[in-house]
Amino acid sequence: MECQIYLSEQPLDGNEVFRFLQTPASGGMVVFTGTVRDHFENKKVIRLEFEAYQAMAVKEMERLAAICAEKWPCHRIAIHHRTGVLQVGEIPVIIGVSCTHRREAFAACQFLIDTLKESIPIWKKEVFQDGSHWVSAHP
Amino acid sequence: MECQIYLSEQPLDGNEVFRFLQTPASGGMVVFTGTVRDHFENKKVIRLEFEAYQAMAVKEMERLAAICAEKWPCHRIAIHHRTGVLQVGEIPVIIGVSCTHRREAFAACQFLIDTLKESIPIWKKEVFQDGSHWVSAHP
Amino acid sequence: MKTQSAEKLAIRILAFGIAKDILEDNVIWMEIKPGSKVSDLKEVLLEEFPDFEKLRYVRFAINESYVDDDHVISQDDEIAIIPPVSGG
Amino acid sequence: MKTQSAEKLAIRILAFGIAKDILEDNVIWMEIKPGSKVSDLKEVLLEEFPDFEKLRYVRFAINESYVDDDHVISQDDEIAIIPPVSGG
Repeated sequence: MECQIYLSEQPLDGNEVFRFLQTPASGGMVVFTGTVRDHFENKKVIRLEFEAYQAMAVKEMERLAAICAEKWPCHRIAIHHRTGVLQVGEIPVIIGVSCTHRREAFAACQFLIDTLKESIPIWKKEVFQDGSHWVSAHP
Repeated sequence: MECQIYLSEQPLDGNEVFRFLQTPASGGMVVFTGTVRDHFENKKVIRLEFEAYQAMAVKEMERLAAICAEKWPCHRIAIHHRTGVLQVGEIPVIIGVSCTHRREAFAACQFLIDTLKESIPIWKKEVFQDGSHWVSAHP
Repeated sequence: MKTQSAEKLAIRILAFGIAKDILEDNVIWMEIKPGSKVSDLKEVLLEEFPDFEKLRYVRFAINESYVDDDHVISQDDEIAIIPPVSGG
Repeated sequence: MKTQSAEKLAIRILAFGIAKDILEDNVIWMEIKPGSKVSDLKEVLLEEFPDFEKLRYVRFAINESYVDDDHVISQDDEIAIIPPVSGG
């Protein structure tokens, strides 16, 4: 398994993820792309601000890819995450997996994004017209 | 829901799928890409030949997108399928879905590719060094 | 007095994939009795081309939609044999 | 005779997200007794900054890895408070 981990303020490139994932043995590739939505619980979102514990986040993303590859036979795993200020429609995260079969690729991709959201030290602040909040901080 | 259905001999374009899927309300996009694998049950694949009942296949793909949109709240659905002769590494199918939330997008995308493989009148012949067969024709 | 054959409908059947290989053509003509159902057509076809028995299934489409066995065939229908599909 | 404070370790703690807002800084210094565990640090922190009680959870990382409550803190450790994450 090869993995490609990015965490930076630069815009993410879905094409690069796609090119990285392709191998002659991979029959199925699944790519999840998150985008900044224009609303949250009926409130209009102005922008998002992402902050990361950079060194730890990269380490945890590498660990996450390794755990995923133990659960499913993945050929390639890409985890690209952006930090800084993002406008509506911009892309904070792209996760891609290639496997021999599609079922494994779907399961692995879903596991990666679910677990990323639970365990990677990255924080997102939603900014509304009348204030802001750190997402998921409170019960 | 808007859908984009392609069925042609032209190479598929993942970027076009991606651009089509993006809407400001869509927090999650899932794209499945199938590629021609280099082997099938330990036999080396030389190329694949796809044949379609063109008019019916397009109709059935439109119907499939509509059924999917009834099951999950999809913003956009793209189903792109290629016909003709494909070499190893080429892309016969790209399916993409955008939804407000990722879980719906994963479920819808998986439903689309699973059902496409069961019901759309497209046939694939695998060509090996020593012969060929129509995939899944026999029990 | 009408002949038996004058009472029959000549229908054109499209074939794809392995069905094309079994029929050795991508279109065949058959004669069926007026009022024949898809199940009747299937029976005649399996009799004449027993290789269809070996397939996982044989479905039929009429006018570009799947039909059930009890669908009654009309002269102007676009009929197609749909052997097991394998897109994607 | 040593003073009490001489026996303490001065540790530097990184803060991110809402933890940074609660502490009003992205790094704070604290003094802990040698042999203190993460649980001891957590207790002191919650006492001084009760707003942490309102969070879904507070975890700690040492040297860029998550640690359990019974992890013993060393002087040179890079310690970070990890409030509920929300990447993706």
